[in-house]
Amino acid sequence: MELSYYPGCTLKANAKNFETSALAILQHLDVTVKELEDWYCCGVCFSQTQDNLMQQIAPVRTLVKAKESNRRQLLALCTMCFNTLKRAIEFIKNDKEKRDTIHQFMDREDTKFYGDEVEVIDILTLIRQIGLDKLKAAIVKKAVDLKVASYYGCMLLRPQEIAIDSPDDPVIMEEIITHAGCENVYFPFRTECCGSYQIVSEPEIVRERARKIVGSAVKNGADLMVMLCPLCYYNLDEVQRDIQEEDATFQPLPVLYFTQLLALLMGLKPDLQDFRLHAIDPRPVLKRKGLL
Amino acid sequence: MSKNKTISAHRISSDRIDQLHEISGVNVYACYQCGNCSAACPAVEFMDPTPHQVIRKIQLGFIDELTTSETPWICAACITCTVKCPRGVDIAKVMEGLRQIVLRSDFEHGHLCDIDEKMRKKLPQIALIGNFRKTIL
Amino acid sequence: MKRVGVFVCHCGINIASTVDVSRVVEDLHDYPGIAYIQDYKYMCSDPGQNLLKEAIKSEKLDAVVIAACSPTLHENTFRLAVQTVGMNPYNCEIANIREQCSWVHKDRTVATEKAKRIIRAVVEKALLDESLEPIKVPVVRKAVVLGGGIAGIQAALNIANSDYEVILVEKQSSIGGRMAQLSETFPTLDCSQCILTPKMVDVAQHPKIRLLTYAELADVSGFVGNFKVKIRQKARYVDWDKCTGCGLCIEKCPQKVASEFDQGLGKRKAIFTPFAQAVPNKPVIDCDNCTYFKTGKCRVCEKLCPFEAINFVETDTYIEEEVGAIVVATGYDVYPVLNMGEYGSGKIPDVVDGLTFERLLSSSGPTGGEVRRPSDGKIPKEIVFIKCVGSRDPEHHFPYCSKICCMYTTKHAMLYKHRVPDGQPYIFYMDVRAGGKGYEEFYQRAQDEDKVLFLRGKVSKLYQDDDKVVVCGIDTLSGSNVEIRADLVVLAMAIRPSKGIEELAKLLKISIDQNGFLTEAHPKLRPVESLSAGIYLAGCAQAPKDIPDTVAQATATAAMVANLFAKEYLLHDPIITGVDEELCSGCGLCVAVCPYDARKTNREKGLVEVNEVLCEACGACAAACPSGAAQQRNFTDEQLNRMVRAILTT
Amino acid sequence: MFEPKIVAFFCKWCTSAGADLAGTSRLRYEPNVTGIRVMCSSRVDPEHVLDAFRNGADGVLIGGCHPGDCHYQTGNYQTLKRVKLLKQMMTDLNINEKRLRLEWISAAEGKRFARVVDEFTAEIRQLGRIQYTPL
Repeated sequence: MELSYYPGCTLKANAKNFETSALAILQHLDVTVKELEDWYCCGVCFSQTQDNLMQQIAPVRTLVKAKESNRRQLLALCTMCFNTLKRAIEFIKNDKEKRDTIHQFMDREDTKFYGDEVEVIDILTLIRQIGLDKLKAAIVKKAVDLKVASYYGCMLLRPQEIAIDSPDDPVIMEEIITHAGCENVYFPFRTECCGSYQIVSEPEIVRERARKIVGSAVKNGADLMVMLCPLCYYNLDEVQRDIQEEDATFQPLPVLYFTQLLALLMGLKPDLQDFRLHAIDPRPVLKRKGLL
Repeated sequence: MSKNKTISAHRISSDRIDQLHEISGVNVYACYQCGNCSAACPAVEFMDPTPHQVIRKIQLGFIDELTTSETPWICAACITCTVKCPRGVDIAKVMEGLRQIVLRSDFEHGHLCDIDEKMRKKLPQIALIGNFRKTIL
Repeated sequence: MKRVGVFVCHCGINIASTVDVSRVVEDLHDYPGIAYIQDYKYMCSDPGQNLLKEAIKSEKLDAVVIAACSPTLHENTFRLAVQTVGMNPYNCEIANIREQCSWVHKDRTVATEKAKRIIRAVVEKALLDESLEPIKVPVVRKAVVLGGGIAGIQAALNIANSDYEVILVEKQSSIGGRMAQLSETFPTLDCSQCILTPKMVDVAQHPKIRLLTYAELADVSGFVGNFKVKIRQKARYVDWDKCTGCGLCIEKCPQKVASEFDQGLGKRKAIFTPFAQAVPNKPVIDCDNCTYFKTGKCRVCEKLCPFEAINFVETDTYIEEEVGAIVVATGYDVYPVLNMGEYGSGKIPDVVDGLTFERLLSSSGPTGGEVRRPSDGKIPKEIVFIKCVGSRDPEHHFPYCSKICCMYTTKHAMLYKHRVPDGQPYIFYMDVRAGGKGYEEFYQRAQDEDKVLFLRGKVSKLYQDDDKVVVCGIDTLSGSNVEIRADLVVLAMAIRPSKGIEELAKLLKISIDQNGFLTEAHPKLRPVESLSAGIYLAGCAQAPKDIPDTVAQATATAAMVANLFAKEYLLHDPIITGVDEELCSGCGLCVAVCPYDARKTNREKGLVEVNEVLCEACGACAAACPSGAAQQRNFTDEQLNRMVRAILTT
Repeated sequence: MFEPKIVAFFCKWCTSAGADLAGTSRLRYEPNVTGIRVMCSSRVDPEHVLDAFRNGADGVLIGGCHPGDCHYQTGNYQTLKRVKLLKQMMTDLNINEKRLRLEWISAAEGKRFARVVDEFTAEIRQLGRIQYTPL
């Protein structure tokens, strides 16, 4: 299996442990990922306007590069990138008139992108495609009664047309977690927004969200929480420190990238993961559960 | 000044409604005010008016109240409202439309240089760019 | 050649002011085929009609053309008139020179010319019109009613009381349907079973009703007045002729299963009657759950039965019957909570649908009428009702209003309050639709007397938190988001047509609408007929409706059936399309375009055969026929071609 | 001015009733269209239409119920299919396909009936007299 890979900016900067762990597990599962030779920022937030086509060009440029790579699937690890790229494909596919206008703008590219040539894929769907049995076979470490809260956030589930699973009641993360030998913790806030980019200008919104989401996972007995978005990660990990400062009774919860947990369960060298980057140190719980 | 607002044919056919429609492409008249968007919105407690009230005010032509309110800037574009709407009203796009109406005359909402240096280094890039995309034209 | 008489009406000045009537008479006087032509001020008046009759006799006319107003107005009048002097009514034709000529043109010359064209064309048709007799079809005066809920019961009783035989087919082992599951009924709060069971008994005892329960329609053929139905009698494994319904077998059966009648809240045995007042009150063995069928051991019921009624080797049997009419009253299911991801997908035990709550309220239910929640049997102190769940949601579920939820939810809250006076009921609603006799008053009573708190808005999400269900909703009237930590949540799920409706509709060749309900022939004027003659609809199979509406519709349906059965013969319009066997090659092109299955290819004979009774006379087959073998009576190819030419000749 | 001769087939249930409504509403429209009332537009055989052209019709108008409203469930769909094919055949026969028009006109559309007749008459007037040469 071979596919293109689009890292996006954050995975090359603040979320290195996400990238290294993800690439390590994929290699372990015999999947070859080839980073696009030349890529641009995806634009982060898909523009929701009808009349401003300039904003759509950033993701389309990347999709052109993916098309030129001659590989059908394009892996986007960061869910923000996944959402933006996948919505760009929908946009290009469904509005011929606007597609033509975008093509006119993009006079420096030789390749024209029409929407069907590239499939953007997230790592959860990819693991499903690789096969849950294969995943199960790759797991070597037995986690001792590890209760995992899977947090989806927004970008994998909304809007409906790009959702990888039911927006109301998704199961894909839990399914993988079960196959990896851990116990699932259902918590009602697993699909709710963390506050997103409002961390920049309205941090109190994010604090409120983090308190609810983390609190709900803790209440339902989670030992740790896993996720796939570097922004959710920041909002739910780093922000816990701010909450702790305000509220001594707050019970923190270690947060990991989904792929970090899988890498540990596969017995891959823990030193490829820099646990010092975590605001809430996951090492005590990982040790307790036999993963370190 | 009276707190009551007059509804008039003139107001409900305001071209500002058309302008918003042109930017967002959303037909707000499908809304029957079930409030599911507001019930589900993760930031609703910071909003006034709340999402369903935003849609109602657009139907009534009170666009000025919306462009001067904080609601569109509180919205985190999580799209929960849109997927919840039983009538297919894309509320997230309406919020974007309102932001754009403001930005297209003011260029910027808030001040980017206000972000402190330490924070800027710590924050993930997508947080910063996401924020810029929503607050600068 | 036939002698055709033409009568040009002035209609006072309505025609004569723009059409020069005497000019028309003069110009057409020598038109080939017109044997006689005359004008008159008002042809439809008594003197006008007498003039027509006299002329037919004196001029020995074979056919007449009345040039007057639209045929929708007086075609029948004139056809009746000519019949009194012995002319076949199909030899009387109308040329519409008023609505489609004099009233829409101003120029007298132009209108006169057009009137002549119209008359000439109709004369050409009349020249070739055949005398026709209505097709007589005998009617089997016996009906089959599919579904033994309140709709089917009401329809069957009414048809039987008109002295016609009825076969009532029900798939469960007892009749009663959904209504038997209900607690008390709005707006009067009388007990559902108390008003239903006497009717069930009436059905069982009625000499004109043959009751077939645990049975379903397997096949149907034929047409209005003459259907052949094949009914599958599912194996009951109990010989009901021997069984007295003593209930010993049920008592001793060791196998317990969740009771469908109690919506899974209570238990029944593997040999069971669905509920205590079942009609017929005789058990069947559920072979999927019976220990003997599963393991080959047990047979306790067989050993204990004093009447040797248990028969483990019984098989399905088929009953064939001829009937004249079919009533479809197959009822509804509630949309499963499983489909509501945001409400826990059915995984939260204390989130139940409305029908389940009916069982919790029912004095014959699993809790004896005490409101106790499923998870731990506690009496809920705060209870949330949510309306429009799955209904009015075109984006995710169904666009339509389920109609009964407003009232039953109000009733639920009210009954809850009566059972648990210190409890607090909340109802999340979007609109209250309380149209109906006594309904609005009932709703007001729930608000002001029972202090049910109505919150206007949707609930975005439910989740379990400790032993509570957290309800996240909104009250749009105050603009506040609300969170309620409820003990029990009741969802007013959308009403769906009952399972199997698509297959049944296919079998009966009747259509279903975009929401899955059966389609009535006309939404206003023919609400109880299907589009196929002889097949009628009643109850929720057609659309969601409450008990009063269902009973009214079922009564109307029975009246339609009695109407059909009142005559020995059906009279069918004879302008049907036949087959000229000499010309037909059996290609079957006409068969494919017939919407009524009136045409069938006979492979042995190599030609197409027509069932004249099924033909509705659209003529699509005649246009499809490449050889001219299919000719519509009085609309033949030759007639139409000659009409075209008559219009074009000057 | 050229006065075209136009033959029309109207279904009994919708278009003919629509024409009656135009009459009771006293609308005015061009007199060139003369209608033949059939039970359903699907009764119209392509042969009738070609026969009309052969006999000097400058235009043929067929009126049926709106899709989904056919009194005979699917008749108007049959008509639609046939008219499409017929138009191709007309092109092959060197008859301008615009000389045949199929319109859905309901019993409530008196105004639409009048408009269709006027528009079609104007269109045929512009196309001029039919030049039909048998193959």
